[in-house]
Amino acid sequence: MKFAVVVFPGSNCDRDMYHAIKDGLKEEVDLVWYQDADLTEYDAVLLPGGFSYGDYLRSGAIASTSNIVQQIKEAAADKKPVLGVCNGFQVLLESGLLPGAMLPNRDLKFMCHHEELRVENVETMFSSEYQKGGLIQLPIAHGEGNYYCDEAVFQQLKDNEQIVFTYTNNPNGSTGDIAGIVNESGNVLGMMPHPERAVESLLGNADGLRLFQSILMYWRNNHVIHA
Amino acid sequence: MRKVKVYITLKEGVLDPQGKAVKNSLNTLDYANVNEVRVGKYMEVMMEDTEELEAQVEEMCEKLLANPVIEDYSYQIEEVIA
Amino acid sequence: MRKVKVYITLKEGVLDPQGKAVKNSLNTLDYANVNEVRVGKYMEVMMEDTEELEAQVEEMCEKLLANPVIEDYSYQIEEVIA
Amino acid sequence: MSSMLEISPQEIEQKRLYAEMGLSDQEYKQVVELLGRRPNHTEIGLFSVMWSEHCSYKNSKPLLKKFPTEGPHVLQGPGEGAGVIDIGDNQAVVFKVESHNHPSAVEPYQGAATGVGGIIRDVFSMGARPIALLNSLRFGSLQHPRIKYLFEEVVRGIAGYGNCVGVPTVGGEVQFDDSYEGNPLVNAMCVGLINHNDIQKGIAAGVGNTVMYVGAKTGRDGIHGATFASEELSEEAESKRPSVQVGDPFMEKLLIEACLEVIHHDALVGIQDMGAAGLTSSASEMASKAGTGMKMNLDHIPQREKNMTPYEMMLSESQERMLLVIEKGREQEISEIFKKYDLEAVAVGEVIEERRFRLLHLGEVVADVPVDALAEDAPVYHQPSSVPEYYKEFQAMEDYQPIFENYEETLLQLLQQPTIASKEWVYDQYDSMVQTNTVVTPGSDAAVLRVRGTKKALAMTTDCNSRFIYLDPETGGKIAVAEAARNIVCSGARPLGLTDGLNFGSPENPEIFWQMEKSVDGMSEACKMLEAPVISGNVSLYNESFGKAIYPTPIVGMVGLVEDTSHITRSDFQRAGDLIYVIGKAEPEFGGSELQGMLEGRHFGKAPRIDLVVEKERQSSLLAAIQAGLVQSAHDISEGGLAVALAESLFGEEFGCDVSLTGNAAAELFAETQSRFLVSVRPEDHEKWEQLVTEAVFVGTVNNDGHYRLSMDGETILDTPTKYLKDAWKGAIPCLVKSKA
Ligand SMILES: Nc1ncnc2c1ncn2[C@@H]1O[C@H](COP(=O)(O)OP(=O)(O)O)[C@@H](O)[C@H]1O
Ligand SMILES: [Mg+2]
Repeated sequence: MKFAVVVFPGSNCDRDMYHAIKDGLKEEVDLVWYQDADLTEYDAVLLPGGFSYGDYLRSGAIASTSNIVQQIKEAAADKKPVLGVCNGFQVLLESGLLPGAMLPNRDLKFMCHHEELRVENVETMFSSEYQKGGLIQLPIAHGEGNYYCDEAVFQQLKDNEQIVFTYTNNPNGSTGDIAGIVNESGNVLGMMPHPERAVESLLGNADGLRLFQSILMYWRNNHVIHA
Repeated sequence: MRKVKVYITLKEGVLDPQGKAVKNSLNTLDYANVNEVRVGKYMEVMMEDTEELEAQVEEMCEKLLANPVIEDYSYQIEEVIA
Repeated sequence: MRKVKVYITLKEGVLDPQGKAVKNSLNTLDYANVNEVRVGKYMEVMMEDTEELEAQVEEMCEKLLANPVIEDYSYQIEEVIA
Repeated sequence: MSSMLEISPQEIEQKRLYAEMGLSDQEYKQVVELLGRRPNHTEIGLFSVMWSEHCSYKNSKPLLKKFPTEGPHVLQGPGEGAGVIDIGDNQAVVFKVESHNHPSAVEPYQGAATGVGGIIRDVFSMGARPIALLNSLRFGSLQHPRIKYLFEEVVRGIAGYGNCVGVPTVGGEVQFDDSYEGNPLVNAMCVGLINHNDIQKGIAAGVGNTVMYVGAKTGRDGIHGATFASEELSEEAESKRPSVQVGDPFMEKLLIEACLEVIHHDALVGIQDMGAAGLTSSASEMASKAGTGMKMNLDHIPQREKNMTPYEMMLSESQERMLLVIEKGREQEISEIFKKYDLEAVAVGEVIEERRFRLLHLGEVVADVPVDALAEDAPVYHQPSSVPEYYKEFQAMEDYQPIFENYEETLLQLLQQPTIASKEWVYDQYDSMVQTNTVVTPGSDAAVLRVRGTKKALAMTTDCNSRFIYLDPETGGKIAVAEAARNIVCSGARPLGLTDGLNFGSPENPEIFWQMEKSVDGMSEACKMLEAPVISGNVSLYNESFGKAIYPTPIVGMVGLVEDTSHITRSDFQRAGDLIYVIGKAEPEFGGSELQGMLEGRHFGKAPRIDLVVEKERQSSLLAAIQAGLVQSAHDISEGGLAVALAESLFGEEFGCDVSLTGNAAAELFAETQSRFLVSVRPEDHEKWEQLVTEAVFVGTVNNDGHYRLSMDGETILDTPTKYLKDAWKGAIPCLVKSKA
């Protein structure tokens, strides 16, 4: 399976994502600069964390106006897995691939530590390797991770089971304790916690690896067997 | 040349953590008569005049300057005398 | 009740990285006629009227709302009809 | 706008305008002699910044010579952007500390942020990828609203910049003391990783080669910042304040990536960041080091503001700018690389044979001075020193013995002293994990980062107990280095070397100069004994406000090598049932201790003794035991003594302990006797451990019952829930910050 990690000016978790795939998952992966990307040759698209365009104006806003977003939308329409982590999630929100928006953390501070998450939905291509209702630990590192959506959208997210991860101890004020959501067709996941920072026990936590393994399982089931 | 003043405010109903913090600080600084603070953005955009300036400003706000999920915008266009 | 609108802008000569990034982005979006963008803050403060409201607002700006080392401020006081 | 050009050389001399720029009459005369004529306004500006303490080290040079700077593994000692030490496998570690005290006192957020930006540029201009940031902060008491504001904004500024550029902030220290009330300290350290063959130098070699400018445009920011940094803070300095420098971490991130790409290009000859004194220092130093000269056409300098004068351009301290020298004719190739990152590289000058620094503006030569005169010929002063009265008094005092009633109450209060209390409120705001190498995150003795693709790891820490240095600079200087090394060793690493940040008051005050001299002596001796050469550093003098100097604060930033990631050790106890040992006997030493400060509200008397031979022996045997796999946790005993160290080791997993001690209770619990360690060991390893570390004394066991239990001569004097102590320790700083005084 071949992954693309899209690098925007100011992305800074791009290499971490790259290593998570290459050394953790042991699959093929390229860092793709936002300007000269051709995403059609990849099986999955990963939008890494960081501060694209310095998070100026609103986090993810400026990146969401770049040309590559059109290609990301096409990849999503082709039902390829698209994962946005942290700033990547913010880009997905700003470009309308996922509903809602980000506000500054409730306490207005950047925060970086491990948080406990509950896996709400294991029926997605990103979470099948977890247990439903299971508790996992993932690092967070953000200043604007306070997920906001209005009542109607929240109801929809619940009804369609689009909420994949919630915080057990909401650190930032997110609506409904939301830590990660998928789009309606289930192939675009945005999440604030960093699974790519949790793929090896040397760094104290490997709970994130199963997320990538889920993607790989999904892809194998759909491609390798039929090939 | 025109100076476009753009005001971006959070939609009503959207919680404003920053505004709340500012309000609390003001209250502790003994400004007890402050009831609410909302924090938004103020931008000054200098741009060459065009025929459809207003339509363009409108579009810029929609596309980039404001996020319609959480924000409202308004603007004023001023003449700049060089 | 009064609504005080406070505008905070960076002092002239102080670098505005945010404004620069927004300007570049607008230019790439094909708004070639945008020459400069400066990003500041806009606050709406709802407060009970007092005798020396203006002096109070002035003081609030100096003390908390603006950072006088790098920012300028201005404000407008409006009547709110309940 | 200042029409500085109009000021004539005569006026500068007659009105002594040079004095306002920080040059003395004697220095002005020296400039006239060097030039063979009176300098014009731009030229005197060049001299004033290059001859400031910040750039020339004119007062500190004689002291810096004392530091041991060599070692078999030192690839680059002091002199370049940052020092470089070999770590094997063709890799090396690069690091340096830098102060940003004065800017942070004026505008704490931007001051701290640009301090971080500056030190990162020092590291990547060497060709290294920045992999970690640390800091060392000093503030007055958090009781004051202004101090709270400074503290909060400085932390926010460090976070704002470091998080955005994507370099993890993995460690540091914060201390609070009244001496820093008007003059906070903000020192930042950056660590980078490099392959030997990528090491760059800031040289302008090759006559005819092109000088290129890249990065942010030049504005009127921080003009005379270097001079400002070399002056006392006063009301007057406030009003002289140059326009504040604002950092753009996004620009910095682009510069890092672009420059690290450019260093692999064979057209690159030299690269240096524009730090203090901006274009002036980077350009003149690059030429001076290469034995060449440089000609620059200021019309080509990218400018952010209109009508900038040569004086303003040369003295501006706008951030995020780099200067490159590249082979003539290959400008295009270099520009292409920068263009990918939306950066413009502009040719602004040329390397010339004549060893002069020549500036052109609007078709005229606006400055023409011998290049070495700027970078090399700055005067050097041997300031007089004299032993301060206070020191004589302190030395003559009887040993101070604390008087307190309740052990639990005293421990609880100590744990809440801001200097001891948990710094989680601080480091939670820093992204400590980005780049996914951080094995030991903030909260342990030293941070540890693995070196990807190898078995190795790097341990790093910043330390300086300025109270001891105030009481006795020579002993305190030794302690600062030894304590840093202790933290490194506790993590399972061998010290490689250190960077120093010398923060002092005015060197023109003989008593302050004595403090500088003595602490450098003490530090140098410890460096030699512990085999940790000084490979880089920074000097920040004139840290005084309203005539009062800060405590002498020579910060030590140390890096160590962990040979195998399996050696990585933390300060937290790991398992119930493990045996607790103490290395080193407590003495009733309380001068400069946290307990003294807490009970008396000030520090006085003698600093604790330190024997560097004993220090070295204990560090070596502890490290050997760690490498032999015999150590579960190791923590140095520092502020607050054994009682605090024990509490800290329990907090992670909220373990309990049963510890029995004998002797002088106050000393056993709270003395800050040097060269001591708290270690836990698996029961099955105890024989091997005791054979290897013969000095270790068994004091008790770790248990699961969540109670801190301690007895003295058989009598239980502490029996407190760990959680209760931990909550107090964790809550102290958030509580102080939130309360509005
Ligand atoms: N300003 C800071 N930035 C980051 N980490 C910090 C800071 N201050 C303290 N820490 C972290 O908190 C822990 C305890 O600090 P400290 O009490 O100074 O330790 P020690 O006495 O062992 O040097 C260390 O891991 C340190 O890195
Ligand atoms: Mg320690």
